[in-house]
Amino acid sequence: MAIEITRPGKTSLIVATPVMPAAGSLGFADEYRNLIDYANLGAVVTNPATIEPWQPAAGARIVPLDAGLLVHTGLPNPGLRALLRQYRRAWRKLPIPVVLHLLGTTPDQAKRAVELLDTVDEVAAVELGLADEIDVAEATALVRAAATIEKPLLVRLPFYECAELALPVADAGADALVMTAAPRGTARDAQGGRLVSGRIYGPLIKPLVLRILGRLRRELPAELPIIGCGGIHSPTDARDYIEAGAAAVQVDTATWAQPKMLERIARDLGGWIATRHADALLDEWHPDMRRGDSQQRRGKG
Amino acid sequence: MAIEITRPGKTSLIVATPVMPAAGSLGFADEYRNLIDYANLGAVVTNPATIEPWQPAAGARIVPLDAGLLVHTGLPNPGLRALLRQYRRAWRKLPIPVVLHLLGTTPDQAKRAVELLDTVDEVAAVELGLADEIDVAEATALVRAAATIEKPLLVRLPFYECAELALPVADAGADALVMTAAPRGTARDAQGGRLVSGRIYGPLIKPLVLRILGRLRRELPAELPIIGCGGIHSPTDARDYIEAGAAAVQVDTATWAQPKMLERIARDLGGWIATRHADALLDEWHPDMRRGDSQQRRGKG
Amino acid sequence: MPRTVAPFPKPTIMKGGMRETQAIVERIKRVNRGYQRLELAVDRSLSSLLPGQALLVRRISKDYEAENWHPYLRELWFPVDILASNMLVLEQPAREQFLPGQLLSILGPIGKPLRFRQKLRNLLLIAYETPPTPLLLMLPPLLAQGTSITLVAMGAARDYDCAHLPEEVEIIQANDDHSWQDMVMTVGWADQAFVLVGAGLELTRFAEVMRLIRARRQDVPANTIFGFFQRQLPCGVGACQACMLPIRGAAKLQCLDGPAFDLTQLRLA
Amino acid sequence: MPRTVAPFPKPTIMKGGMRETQAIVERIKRVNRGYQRLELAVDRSLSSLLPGQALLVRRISKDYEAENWHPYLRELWFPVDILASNMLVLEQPAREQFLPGQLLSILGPIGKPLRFRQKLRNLLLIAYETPPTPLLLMLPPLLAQGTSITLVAMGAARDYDCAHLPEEVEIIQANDDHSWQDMVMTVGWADQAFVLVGAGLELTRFAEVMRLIRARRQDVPANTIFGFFQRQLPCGVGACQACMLPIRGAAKLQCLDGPAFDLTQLRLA
Ligand SMILES: Cc1cc2nc3c(=O)[nH]c(=O)nc-3n(C[C@H](O)[C@H](O)[C@H](O)COP(=O)(O)OP(=O)(O)OC[C@H]3O[C@@H](n4cnc5c(N)ncnc54)[C@H](O)[C@@H]3O)c2cc1C
Ligand SMILES: Cc1cc2nc3c(=O)[nH]c(=O)nc-3n(C[C@H](O)[C@H](O)[C@H](O)COP(=O)(O)OP(=O)(O)OC[C@H]3O[C@@H](n4cnc5c(N)ncnc54)[C@H](O)[C@@H]3O)c2cc1C
Ligand SMILES: Cc1cc2nc3c(=O)[nH]c(=O)nc-3n(C[C@H](O)[C@H](O)[C@H](O)COP(=O)(O)O)c2cc1C
Ligand SMILES: Cc1cc2nc3c(=O)[nH]c(=O)nc-3n(C[C@H](O)[C@H](O)[C@H](O)COP(=O)(O)O)c2cc1C
Ligand code: FES
Ligand code: FES
Repeated sequence: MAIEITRPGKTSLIVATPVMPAAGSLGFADEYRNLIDYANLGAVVTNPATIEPWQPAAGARIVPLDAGLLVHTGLPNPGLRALLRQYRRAWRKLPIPVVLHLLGTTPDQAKRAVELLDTVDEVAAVELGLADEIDVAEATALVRAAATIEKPLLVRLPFYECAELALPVADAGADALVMTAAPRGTARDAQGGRLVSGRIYGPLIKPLVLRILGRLRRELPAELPIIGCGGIHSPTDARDYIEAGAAAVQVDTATWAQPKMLERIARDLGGWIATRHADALLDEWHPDMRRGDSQQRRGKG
Repeated sequence: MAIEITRPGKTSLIVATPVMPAAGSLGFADEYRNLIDYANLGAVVTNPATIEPWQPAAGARIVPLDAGLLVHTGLPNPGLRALLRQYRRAWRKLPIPVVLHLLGTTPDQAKRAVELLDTVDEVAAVELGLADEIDVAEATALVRAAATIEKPLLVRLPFYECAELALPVADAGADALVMTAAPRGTARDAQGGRLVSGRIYGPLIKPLVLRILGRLRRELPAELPIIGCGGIHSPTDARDYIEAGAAAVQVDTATWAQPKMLERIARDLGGWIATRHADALLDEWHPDMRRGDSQQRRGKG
Repeated sequence: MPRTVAPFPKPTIMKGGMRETQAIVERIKRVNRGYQRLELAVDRSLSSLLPGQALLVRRISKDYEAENWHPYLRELWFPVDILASNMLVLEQPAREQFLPGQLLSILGPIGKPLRFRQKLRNLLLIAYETPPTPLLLMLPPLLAQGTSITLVAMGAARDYDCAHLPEEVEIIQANDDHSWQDMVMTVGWADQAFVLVGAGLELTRFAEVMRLIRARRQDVPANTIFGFFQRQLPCGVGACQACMLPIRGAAKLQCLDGPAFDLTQLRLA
Repeated sequence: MPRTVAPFPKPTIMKGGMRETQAIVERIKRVNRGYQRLELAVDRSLSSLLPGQALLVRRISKDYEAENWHPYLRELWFPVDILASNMLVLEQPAREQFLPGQLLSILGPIGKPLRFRQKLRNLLLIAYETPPTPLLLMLPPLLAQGTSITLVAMGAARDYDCAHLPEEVEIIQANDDHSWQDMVMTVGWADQAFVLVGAGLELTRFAEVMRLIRARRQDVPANTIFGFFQRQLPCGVGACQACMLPIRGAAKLQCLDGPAFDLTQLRLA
């Protein structure tokens, strides 16, 4: 199977399976090699990278929540050039495309980063991460700078600003939108006892993002793929995103708790979509599907 | 103890304990009389009411989620006049103030509703619920119409629009802000098999709302109380809201699963605040507190 | 219409109403391939529970504080037998893991007792796409007063093995088209009927059954055929309004007015 | 500095690395007031596990699909004994409920084996505000090779009853001010020391212990006193970067490079 998950153009990102890790969950290259067979995934999205080195954040990092967690790391990384030196060889050995997640800092830095990345064969596409609370002008300036890249450009939108940014960012040159980064939240650090902020992960994020994605899918140009990301913890969760209009999905912290889940989702979704494309009877290939599913899907084509 | 949870003015809402149910969770009057001792709560907030009768929504109502649920009822109610006939006597017997939740429809309906409610002694205050995706102009027009009331006016803000609406709504005459209504989301109805929309409840909503509230508390005028609402499932959750700057809290669907939790939160928070006000050592009265807590709180006064 | 109906087994004043209590699983017995029965030591306030009434149940550990929120809502359980004033029997799918000593938090009793005709000779019970569990509590007392009972299993309800039920109950497995032998007689002779369907699509299924019945019996008077609901109930006390049903006339709640509603009064899909 | 240190018990090539496997709780024994020991039948790939290495554990039921997400992350467990190539012993608080037959999903081994001096005569172990569990796996082999071991319990670590530990280990309960009798000797004679603290505020606690040690011993050479971390590890494989520690020179990860770090190289709070 070959699924195009960026806008058709001179280059586009094609994956065999529309399932990949979210930036920050699987490391920079093949850290999960003992636990996950990368050949079963559609692509690898790297941990966030910046042109300059970033140090880890001071303060608490992990706050366990009821069926979820708060994460705050500061996205430490040794800077783009050091990352290329360190991981290029590992990327070359991976059997799937590598999507480099580039943190959106300034247009100038973004432009320098994509110029460099256009010379790196091991990187198939770039995913630009937009900061929370970014405004439309800043966001479009960043995307326009990054869109000077030859390779396909995915843009990951922040949770709260997603609806406002989607269309301007698409117009500024994004080849696909990733909806969304994890929302920020506040929780009490069990160890320090203070209220701390960070990103919130867990299954209950899914209904929130799924609604945003479903609504924006109906408003955005049909040729612009949306990649769903948020709270995916099971094959059913991933199917719901596809049903709501996503071209592919990213799985985040579920992998940490159950490394095999990412592959299970990939195999399930791959098979499901293949069957759906061939217009076969869904019930025939996957016994745990409900009757309602196939009916509705056939109705929607 | 007497805690003023609306802006000081000619009338204000004073509660003995800063804990109450969220609109929609405890019914219109004393439906929980066999399970909850209302005297332990600060107030009762009624289910949402409208001037005209509303029928139940068609379609799925309850979708169980991982540590949470989606609810969609259509807020059925027989209309304000019928409600007054039906529940006035029960309200009179309640040992705590009754806050009537009025769904914000049109300014004209809101004005008519509060004129009627000003004549109803059994109602101590009105909480106006703003619809999702309302814009600033609509919201301020509604609040201005409702603020013609003599009684204290609380305004419940929608989740996604909370930051944008808070200050305009306060300026338009709200005596307290309730943050926030439950966010809308989408999930697959287990029975019908379709994607359906509704409000999302569960513990993971708390970190999201807590952050919003904490940030807005620092921006809004200090004399305007904020009432925290979202994902409260334990005394610790409620304390976190108070710590983040809430004057009181509302507990939503936790009550359905564990009716006694509402009272436990009320007793815990009542004791905690009393002690805190007296500037006693926190560790003395509640053994499960962490060292960090008292230090930080004393630092903040 | 209290004209022809009376509470079961004789008029009882419900004392106290619903409460939150704790129960403990005392014994567990497998009753057939798919189901096990739990003997529950319960608070005596539940001894007045009658057929049709249910419990909202949540597993708890000794440490009430250590609750987690999965599953989020309480489960709706209909007892199948009352062994003593503080001992109820519940039936659960065998795949659910229970051990003796498991603590449960219980809200109940939920709902109104079923109302039976005073001189009930022939009772028809239909379970459609769902195990007949909620119908079982009425069997012993009705059999004792001489009522003939026919239980028809339709659709997936046929997977439930009825061998452990009282042998006086006539068990009929419907055909794939939902017909059965002597259908006209069974339907025609019934003084009263309860139709049980699973949660979801109830109104559609009740409508199907009503069509089957009407095809075999010209007049279906009010208060004869009842639909038996078993939707998940978030609150159980009339507060959340999530269990509201489309009844002609007034809005009714499954938790307060159910579980059984006159099928001639329901607005069926 | 591999000059003076060597892997334990003798250099071993780690084959295969970390894996995800399943284990089953075979026996449960209470060892003291607060703790129980679980005998776990594990995959043979864990037989090469060495002191310092840990497991990331998640309870599962037979039906892998039926997972719930509470708790969300795996727990970090340090084995306390190896009974056979497929049988590990774990120690857990007694309040955690386990039954024989409980299935666990295991990621492991996590972390680097501890490196001991080749001729280790006197080993000092300090557990501060946390039970000494992660330090126990090294006791039998080191005792067997003639090392003298002193275990000092400081703060809340004193609540852990050590009666079941090998009697050759000298157990010292520190005073409230964290001093103990013959402290100068114990600290001075130690060829190597491991300081174990609970998760949270580790850098502060390691700094406290270092001050205590430096007050009793003029020179603390590199590779002598190690801080032993037991933070919760979200991924365990170096992907999430949540376990990054402030080491002089390069950033290090507890999950790949830990659990023990030279306290003279850590940037302490
Ligand atoms: C090197 C570096 C790395 C960074 N890495 C990250 C990262 O990984 N993740 C990230 O989220 N941000 C990161 N940031 C951004 C920075 O940490 C954010 O500004 C941070 O989220 C806000 O934390 P804060 O404690 O400074 O402010 P706030 O979160 O605004 O908190 C200020 C104070 O109020 C308290 N508080 C927090 N929330 C509330 C509330 N709702 N109510 C009441 N009190 C509250 C806090 O305990 C704190 O004492 C990084 C910044 C730098 C410079
Ligand atoms: C009488 C009445 C009562 C109401 N009560 C309520 C209430 O209690 N709660 C409430 O929330 N609203 C209520 N509403 C508002 C109304 O139901 C909303 O418009 C509703 O949430 C949207 O539902 P919908 O299925 O029409 O549209 P949408 O939610 O926009 O869905 C349209 C279609 O797309 C599907 N879909 C939904 N979300 C997605 C997605 N993310 N991706 C792909 N497909 C999707 C749905 O299955 C549906 O077929 C009420 C309205 C009326 C008139
Ligand atoms: C302009 C800019 C500068 C930042 N500088 C740093 C930095 O120097 N070090 C760092 O660790 N994080 C830095 N951050 C990271 C953010 O504060 C934050 O970590 C990021 O938005 C993602 O947070 P997360 O870890 O919660 O995903 C910077 C972010 C932006 C947008
Ligand atoms: C102007 C307006 C008119 C509405 N009319 C109806 C109605 O006629 N019937 C109804 O059940 N709900 C009606 N709604 C309710 C909303 O669609 C929705 O139920 C409400 O916003 C809360 O949804 P909730 O049940 O998810 O909390 C109306 C809402 C608004 C704002
Ligand atoms: S279950 Fe809440 S009203 Fe019936
Ligand atoms: S636990 Fe994830 S990097 Fe160490």
